[in-house]
Amino acid sequence: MSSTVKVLYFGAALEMTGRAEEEIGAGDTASLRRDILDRYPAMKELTFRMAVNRVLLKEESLLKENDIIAILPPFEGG
Amino acid sequence: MSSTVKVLYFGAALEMTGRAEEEIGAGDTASLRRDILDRYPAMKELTFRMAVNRVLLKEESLLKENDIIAILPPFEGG
Amino acid sequence: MKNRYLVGGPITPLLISELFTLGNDDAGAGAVSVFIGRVRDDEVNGHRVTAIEYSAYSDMAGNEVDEIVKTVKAAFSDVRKVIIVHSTGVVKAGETSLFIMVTAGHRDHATRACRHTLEMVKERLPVWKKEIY
Amino acid sequence: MKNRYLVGGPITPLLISELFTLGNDDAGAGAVSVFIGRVRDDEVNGHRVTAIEYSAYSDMAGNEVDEIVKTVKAAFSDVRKVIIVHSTGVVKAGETSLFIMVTAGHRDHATRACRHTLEMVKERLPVWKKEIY
Repeated sequence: MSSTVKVLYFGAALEMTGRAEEEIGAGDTASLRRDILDRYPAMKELTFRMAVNRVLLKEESLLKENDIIAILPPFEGG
Repeated sequence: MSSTVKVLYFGAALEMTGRAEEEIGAGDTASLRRDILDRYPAMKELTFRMAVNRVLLKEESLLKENDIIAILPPFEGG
Repeated sequence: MKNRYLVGGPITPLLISELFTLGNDDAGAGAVSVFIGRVRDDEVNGHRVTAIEYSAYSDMAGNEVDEIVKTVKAAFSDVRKVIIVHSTGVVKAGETSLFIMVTAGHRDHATRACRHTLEMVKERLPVWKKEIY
Repeated sequence: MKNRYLVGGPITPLLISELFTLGNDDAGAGAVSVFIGRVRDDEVNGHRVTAIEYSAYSDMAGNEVDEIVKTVKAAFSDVRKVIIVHSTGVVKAGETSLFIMVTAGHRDHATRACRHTLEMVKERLPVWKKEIY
């Protein structure tokens, strides 16, 4: 079962995708990750984590309609 | 041989002696220390170091005319 | 709440002065430890950095800052206040992009907690940078 | 030279702002670590401290500060600037009596050198205090 989620791209991910956000249909975080790498092969070079609804993802999980998924390259603050 | 030196009292030493400075005749730092404890027996309760001409004393040494000796209780800055 | 810990552009000397006063009302805080991070004019591949443009996931940053503050206060019992501010947008070389202030009763927890906060900010704050030459 | 590192009365917010600017001309100093010591309103034997009166051997303090700065710079090679200011005279509870600022290229030496400077100040600066109730 697939839900439409909002995906946000930050840092190098934003530069590689050329977009800050888009909507994608996905059933869980693992399939979403595969879908994103299919759309933007350059991102295979990038280490990134995901946050679901502002919380850092610790293990793959199911997605529901309107979830907000952030693609987070390594942080560089400070 | 005795020289006249200037002795400065700081912190608790100033409170115990009731004076900021005085001149004392002394040949070396060890005899000066004994002399001070004779004059101000209350200072036997006090741990203190000495500086000769602004440099912390590391070992007993001879004194010469007009040396400036500071009596330094434990530092409390910060 | 949103963007409370993020400011657009550099953290100015005026803002730093203001942030300092946040600890002034607490006469039990004998020790204040501050860390200020600035943009360095590094040379990278023969080019001099003139500025850094920071971006942040601001919706997430607030939560992370709250978690950092909670963790630091739990780890260092003498700590009284923890303040974290990070820049977004363009910050020129020599300007300040990060301000951390920790107040505590005594120096040991103030200095160690400030360093710990700094490491957690590096590790957890969702901020990215882009050098401008 | 004399009394260069000692100020009469509290280190005011204005002076702190001015001391901060001493590091501003160095765009290679990416990290600034500051420690501020304040008079605490402690209760001692049932009496509340309202102020501390500091005294110093000012003729010796300048030398000691120079030695501290030299030692810290030798121990932490990334350090660029070390500033130490201590109050003499009466400083009220809540007011600042000690300011230390260390600038460095990066955070590790800045924070460690600041703490090391603080410990050396406690150990070597010829300053004494007297609580006022």
